Amino acid sequence: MTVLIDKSTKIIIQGFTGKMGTFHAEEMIKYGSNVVGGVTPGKGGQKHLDRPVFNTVKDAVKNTGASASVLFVPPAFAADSAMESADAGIKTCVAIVDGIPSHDMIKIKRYMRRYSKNEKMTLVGPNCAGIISPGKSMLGIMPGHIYKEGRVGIISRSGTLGYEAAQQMKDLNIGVSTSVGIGGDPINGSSFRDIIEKFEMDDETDAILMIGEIGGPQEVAAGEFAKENMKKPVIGYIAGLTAPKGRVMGHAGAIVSAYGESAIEKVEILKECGVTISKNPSVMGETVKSVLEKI
Amino acid sequence: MTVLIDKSTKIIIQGFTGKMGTFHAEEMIKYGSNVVGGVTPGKGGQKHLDRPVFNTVKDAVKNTGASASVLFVPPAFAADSAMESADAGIKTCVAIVDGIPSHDMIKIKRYMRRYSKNEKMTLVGPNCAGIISPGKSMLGIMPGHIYKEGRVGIISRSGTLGYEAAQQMKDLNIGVSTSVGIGGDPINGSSFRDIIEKFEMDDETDAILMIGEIGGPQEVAAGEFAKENMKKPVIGYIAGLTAPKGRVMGHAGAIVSAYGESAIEKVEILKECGVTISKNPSVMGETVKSVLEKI
Amino acid sequence: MDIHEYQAKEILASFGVTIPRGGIVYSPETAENKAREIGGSKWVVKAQIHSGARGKAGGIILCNSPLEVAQATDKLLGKKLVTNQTGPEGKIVNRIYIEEATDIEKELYLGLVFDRSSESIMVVASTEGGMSVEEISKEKPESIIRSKIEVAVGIQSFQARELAFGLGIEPELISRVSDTIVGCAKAFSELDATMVEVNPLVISKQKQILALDCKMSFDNNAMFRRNKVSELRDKTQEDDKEVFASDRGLNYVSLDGNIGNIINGAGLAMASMDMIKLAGGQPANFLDVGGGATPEKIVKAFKLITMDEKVKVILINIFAGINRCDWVAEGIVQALKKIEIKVPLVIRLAGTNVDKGNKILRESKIKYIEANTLEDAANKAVAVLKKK
Amino acid sequence: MDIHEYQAKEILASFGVTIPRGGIVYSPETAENKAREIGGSKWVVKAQIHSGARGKAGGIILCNSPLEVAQATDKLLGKKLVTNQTGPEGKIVNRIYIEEATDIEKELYLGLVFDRSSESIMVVASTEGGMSVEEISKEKPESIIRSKIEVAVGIQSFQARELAFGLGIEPELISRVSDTIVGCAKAFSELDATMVEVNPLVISKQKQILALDCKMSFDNNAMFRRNKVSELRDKTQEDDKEVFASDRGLNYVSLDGNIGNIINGAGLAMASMDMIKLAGGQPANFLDVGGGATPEKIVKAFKLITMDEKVKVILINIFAGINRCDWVAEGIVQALKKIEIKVPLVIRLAGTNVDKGNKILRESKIKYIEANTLEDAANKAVAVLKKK
Repeated sequence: MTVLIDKSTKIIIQGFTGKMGTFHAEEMIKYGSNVVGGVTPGKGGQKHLDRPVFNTVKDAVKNTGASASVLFVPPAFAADSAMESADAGIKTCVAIVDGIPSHDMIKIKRYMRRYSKNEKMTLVGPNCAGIISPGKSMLGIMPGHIYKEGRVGIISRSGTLGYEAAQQMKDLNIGVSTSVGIGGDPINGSSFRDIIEKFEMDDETDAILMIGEIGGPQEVAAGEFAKENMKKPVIGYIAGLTAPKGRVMGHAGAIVSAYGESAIEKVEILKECGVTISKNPSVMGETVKSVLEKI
Repeated sequence: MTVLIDKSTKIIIQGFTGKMGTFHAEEMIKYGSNVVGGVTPGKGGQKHLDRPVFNTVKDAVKNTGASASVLFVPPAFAADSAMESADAGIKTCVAIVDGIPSHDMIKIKRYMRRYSKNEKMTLVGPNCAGIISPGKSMLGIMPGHIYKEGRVGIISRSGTLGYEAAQQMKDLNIGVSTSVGIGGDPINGSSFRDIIEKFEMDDETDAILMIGEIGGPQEVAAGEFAKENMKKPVIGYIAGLTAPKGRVMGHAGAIVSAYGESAIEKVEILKECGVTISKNPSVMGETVKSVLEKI
Repeated sequence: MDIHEYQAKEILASFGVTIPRGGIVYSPETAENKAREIGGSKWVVKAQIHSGARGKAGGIILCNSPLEVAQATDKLLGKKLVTNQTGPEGKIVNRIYIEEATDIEKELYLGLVFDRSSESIMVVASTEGGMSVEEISKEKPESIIRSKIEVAVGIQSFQARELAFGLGIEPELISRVSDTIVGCAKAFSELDATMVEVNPLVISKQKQILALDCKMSFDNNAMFRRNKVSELRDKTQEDDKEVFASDRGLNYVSLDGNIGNIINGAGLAMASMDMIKLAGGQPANFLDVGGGATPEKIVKAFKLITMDEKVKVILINIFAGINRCDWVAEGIVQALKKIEIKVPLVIRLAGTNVDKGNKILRESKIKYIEANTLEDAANKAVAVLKKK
Repeated sequence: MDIHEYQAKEILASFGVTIPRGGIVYSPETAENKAREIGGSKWVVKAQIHSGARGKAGGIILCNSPLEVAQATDKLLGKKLVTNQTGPEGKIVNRIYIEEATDIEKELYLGLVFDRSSESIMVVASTEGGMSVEEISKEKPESIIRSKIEVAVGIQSFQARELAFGLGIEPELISRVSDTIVGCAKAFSELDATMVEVNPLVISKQKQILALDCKMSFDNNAMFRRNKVSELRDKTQEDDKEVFASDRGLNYVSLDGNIGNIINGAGLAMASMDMIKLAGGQPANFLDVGGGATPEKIVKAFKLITMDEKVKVILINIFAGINRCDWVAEGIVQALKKIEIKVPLVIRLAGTNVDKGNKILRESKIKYIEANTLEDAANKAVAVLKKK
């Protein structure tokens, strides 16, 4: 999907020289992502994985022309790093990191209001697997080989459930234009609604699979957006049918606290919005297939 | 000018039952402004000047349909009152009050970012004389009778200098569509640029007189906007030719601290933007007249 | 992270909220003196457990003398209280809060939570204090008023005032109720809370505004910068297995069924549980071992699952990404050398090197049932249960 | 409102900024002991006046013994220091700050002000510490780096870090320089400052990061909520006439000319002064009596103007709005009964009831020159001066 990343997208790694940053940078490079360098404050001027290290994101952007970044920094510093990339002119930033305080996420959102819509960075995550445009570029930590190149967009709160979907689709010979993991936290950088809009505008995407969960208003907001504004078909699955009310199910965001946030309620509302529901997580691929056949 | 106030605009007074609020509410009513009530927390349910008093702006808006308000509250509470009116759905709020801390003004601006452009209130002031559309409505503390009805817009940081201009114009038989006092503080609710744009769109205004001062970037920003986007002629005067650098001249905002902020520099830049400059404050009316004759 | 009523009240008091005089005791011996120290002629003895609805469960006792206070303390200490929030196993009472009794004129509800739609903090208030917010929503929804705090500037006086007027407070008390609301909002913002609930907030006959009961929860992710709050954690109030899990970096929620789960990823875990239910079974737990699924994590997960006597079958479902199925299989084999599992085991591997992984498992000495898809795994787990 | 160097440093220290050891003294007798108390072998004796550039004016003396400290203190106390910021009259030294001398390796500049364009707080830093920011702007503009603090969230670490790296700080010292910047930014935000300037911020030979000199100004409008800061006001450092004016609600700025002004409204006052200059005269002051221009204010304004011996003619220019010219005229007449004015008086009234007002003045016994327009008033004031 050209709206987020492409083969040519220049990528930097924030927290480049750390263990996590190094490992996943190597994986991304192997996959073919155009990683042009990274940032570790205090190590500016060094080389790492044959690429330059910078002290600040601004330096990195100035010297490499990077427009995308991925954060491998500890949760306590993640909000600061995200704001740094927004301020340095990064267009797409993926926060893999799990455990950012909710108050910090809200802070990032308030900070970003200083930018006009055109100059505002798209933050994806936190607590997510990242973005992959199969065959083009990977900005995240997913196993690239399970994604077949193709024309279905995936948006998922969960990492592994997104993998499950990609694998099911690959087994049915269905490819993916871009898969975006928006993360399992209660407040995230980009919502289903934000990303689904990008897919609607993307001429490399024919249909969108939206993998939601219990808790929060995002799936419904995206469904309503789809009903009002979208021409492309949307397929949905909502995990957490068996989750008891008031308990957090692994993801900090997966807690039912209001009407419309349980799996059954979300499914009902999405159906009304014209979303085709995958009746269980074993048939996400098949459901996508049946929808594609009708286009 | 219909974009801010009109004969029918329903007005409430915040700080209605206080001495200042009472005095100026009476003046506004005498002038013909459509004052429909006011707010004094704890006095809700009473009547004042034959009009209802409410505890909150929300109550007042709900019960009267008011869309404009004017603040007569002490400076320590002014920011809170301005945010209250923004949140209650008021469209135009005039803060007459002098002495609001700068940090509070910045806070109001950050608070207002929660509203989309269409639902965002226009805050005029603080430390200003308010708004008058001669013959229609007065939302402020100016002497209404010195303004003749007509088709020239006035924007002024200073109250009395705005009066001076209106009087000079009246003496030359030139009328005013609307006069907006944006106030003399370093950070104000609406800038020259904000208001001049409204005048450009107003079909009851033919030309605009902009009365500026030393200090700050606003006059230049408005001049640049006029150069790029405006068809109507702009006449300008900048007070403070004799003001020494680094001293605050009465208005907290009248201090020269950067290039382009002295009177001479501002005049030069405005001229380059196509603004006709009134060479001294005694000939503001004549300068307007000469421009109008050329239209 | 939850804290006790008395801890929450102390926090609120430091933000300018008025609370009744009171003190904490750990034994009946000290209770009598504490009551005298607090003074007055009536006291409330309150069991401190991490749960609301303690009154109905007998956890709150009104006393008319210091002797009665001591007796009530004796009665409650060490007892397990079962409320509609604790689950059937209840929670143990280790701490007793003794408080002067309040002459209540009016009970209000005040709560603060995140609002995920507007990404701000929502204040919820109601005239119907004393009931749970769920009950209020059902029975008196029209009594609920709300206000969204703009996080960029914090709560504003006008918002607190609007809420106070909305609650029908008399003019003389508006500013004191407003101050209480502002205090709660500041506590929420400044301490990384995720929930602050004062229920009831009361107006006493003496026209005091008092936080009579209070619950607070905090963002675990922010505890690195909230040392004082972290210290308030009372593990005796938490589920043993959940404490074991969280101390070991596992995401675990105890449930009522009998099929134990070990899964990597929260979404996949929820989906697997959904499949179990669709197949006619009931999950005994939610357990996410994280993206990595290292042998160490799997050992810990087995230990945790075997602590739960309800579990009659274990279902392992791992989607291997960056880690590979062969590594995961090795990990399972190693883990099962260290831990003896007495119930049937269903294993589904997927993702990178799945064939290698399944081969390793088949060639090991592990007794297990192999499954291929999410559906297959759930069906086999349920089937093996029925066979027994 | 400005404060002294030592007060500003104490504030910064409370926000985690490191400052050299030092103490304040008011007499030479205590200076020697204070130096011993501070310790070390070299001291700097610094005259505390509300002005920078004290070094060039002899206000800062390096001493090698406690005795020298006492001598230097004796020399400076009570002296009037004239710097390029004080004006020719200088400022009196009433307080002396004694500080351990610092081995300077590098001098940096750090300043914070409001940025009116972006309505945020701007941090300005430069490698060229020790010079004034105006000098740096002229001579080394390329050394200046800036960062805008987003007020909705406060300063972020990355901004402080960017500035520190931008200053070429070595990696080991980055976090300490960043902390200093964050401390200054917090002081600015939390205390309603309008300016914080640390110049120089030094790196000592011992690799300490020290605020060696500091100036802070505060928003007068916010002093109602900043009691501790308000208490730091030192009126001996302010212009007598300006203190007199501000205590009486008048806006007054002392200037170098000889035409005194009494005007209502700051904009009109600036415009009147401009007219005076265009007419060939020089204003002695800026004086705005406020929108009301009540008789009381006019009496006070006359008192203030007559304190200034430079004034050779007084120009009154009042545009009456809600208040009316007849009231203003009555006010002037009453004021002149109480105060004797020895210099010529030019009065221009405009606005509501101007004819009535002029009639009252004409019929009174006041000796004055009537003017009709801004221009007329300025011309007449200048003309009467030339006649003398």
